[in-house]
Amino acid sequence: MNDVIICEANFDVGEEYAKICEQAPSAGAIVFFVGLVRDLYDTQGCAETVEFLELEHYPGMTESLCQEIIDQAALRFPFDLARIIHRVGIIHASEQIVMVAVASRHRDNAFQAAQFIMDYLKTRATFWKKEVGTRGEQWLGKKNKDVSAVERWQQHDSAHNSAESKTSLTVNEK
Amino acid sequence: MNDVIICEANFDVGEEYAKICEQAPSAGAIVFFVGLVRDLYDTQGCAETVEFLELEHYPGMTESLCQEIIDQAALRFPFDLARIIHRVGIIHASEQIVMVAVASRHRDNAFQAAQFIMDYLKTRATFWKKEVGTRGEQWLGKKNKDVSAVERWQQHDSAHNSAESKTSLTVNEK
Amino acid sequence: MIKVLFFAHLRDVAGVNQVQLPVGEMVRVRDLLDGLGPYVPDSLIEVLRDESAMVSVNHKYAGWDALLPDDAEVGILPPVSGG
Amino acid sequence: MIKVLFFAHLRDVAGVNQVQLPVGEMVRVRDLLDGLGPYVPDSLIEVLRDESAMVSVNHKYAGWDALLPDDAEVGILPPVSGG
Repeated sequence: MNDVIICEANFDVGEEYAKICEQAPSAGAIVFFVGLVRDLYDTQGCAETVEFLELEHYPGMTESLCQEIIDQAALRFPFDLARIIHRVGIIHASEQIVMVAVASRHRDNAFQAAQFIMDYLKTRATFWKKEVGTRGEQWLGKKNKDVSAVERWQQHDSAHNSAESKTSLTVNEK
Repeated sequence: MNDVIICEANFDVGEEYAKICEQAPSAGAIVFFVGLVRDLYDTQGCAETVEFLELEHYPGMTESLCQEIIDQAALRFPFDLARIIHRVGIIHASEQIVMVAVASRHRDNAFQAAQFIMDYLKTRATFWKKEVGTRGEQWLGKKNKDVSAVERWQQHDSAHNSAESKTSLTVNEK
Repeated sequence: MIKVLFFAHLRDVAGVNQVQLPVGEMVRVRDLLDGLGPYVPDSLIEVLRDESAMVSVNHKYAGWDALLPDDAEVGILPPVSGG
Repeated sequence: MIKVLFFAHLRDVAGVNQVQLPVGEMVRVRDLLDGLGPYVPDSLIEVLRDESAMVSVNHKYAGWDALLPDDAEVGILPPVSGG
């Protein structure tokens, strides 16, 4: 019953949902997010066909960052259970990459926590994607819109002053 | 392949997820919301045990309202597919009541559309819940926090001026 | 004829699922308050006079001043509680 | 000894997964720029001098001015792209 699972194997959303229902019996709201490899990427404005992604991560650091993201979400949007499953290795077009699930008493916290977790996972968790397709190989970088998504939560925090701001999620960027 | 399903039978989240993946093959993000009967309700501040809910609806009107909620969400947060499954009849504690799923290219639209649909479904769709538990029977009313959730979208609209405001979702309330 | 359907709590108050009543002098939704009088308990009319119930005409939410078509199906709708 | 790990694009530039180097005069993360010199191509040092890469010390994000413990495991991290 790990909150953070990083694995090469694919996962079954139906089975994961059943586990969460069992482990969070008082939940009134469950939000699931699943991210999949889209077959068309719009990197640099060009449509290209992606055959597969190769995902690597920093073992040890990734798990503790993901757990910390969950802990930070829990401070802001209390929930009964949250889980991150993230695949690494080779992932083909249309396959699942990541699942974030949150079970909560009420739907607003479940939605907010799931979004918070995804936004931080995208910009902080030490995963790297290499896209292999018709145009060859390329490492993908952080997207500006993902950075803006995280800034929105930081503004939310400074407006509400509701959670500690200084954590390892807050990176000492220049 | 209906967008709106109102039924007495329970639904299988894994099967519904598989259908959506098949019907929205270009989706990069799928958000699922499932609402369940919690065993403890906090109506009027008292904890009580709920044995079951009895859900009724206005056949014909409910389906067209749900479809309109989906259409309105699509104007604001474009997606590939959205689906509402809502049960009626007798639903026991811990059982599923409602599922909203949205498949989209990017996660922000999927999250926003799913939340928009749930918020409007809660305050506009013609469903009524009777709670049957240790304290007897009682019809549940609209919750203030659900009304506030919808008002948030209306403010969002008037700030962004992004979608028609006059639809049957906007009720001529006194 | 106008068909009026009652739901949930307000069906319990009305004591019936629905009533059919002649159009008569009824022009607007508000006129139902008089038209329904002979068919339902006074307590329901009192609830309707508070206008806390919502009303639909032919499956669309309608205000109390909306026009009432000759073949209207009117829903008398307590605050909803789905989801 | 300090262990330095390279990831993704920056591993390709470094040409190796990791290097181990003696602590020597290195006090802060920034000092790695000199310390790494003999072990990796100049092109990597140039990237690091831009400071567009992120750095971790013992599995925590760290600034370029952070102190470098004697047994540090340092990660040289290009912009992340998970999810």
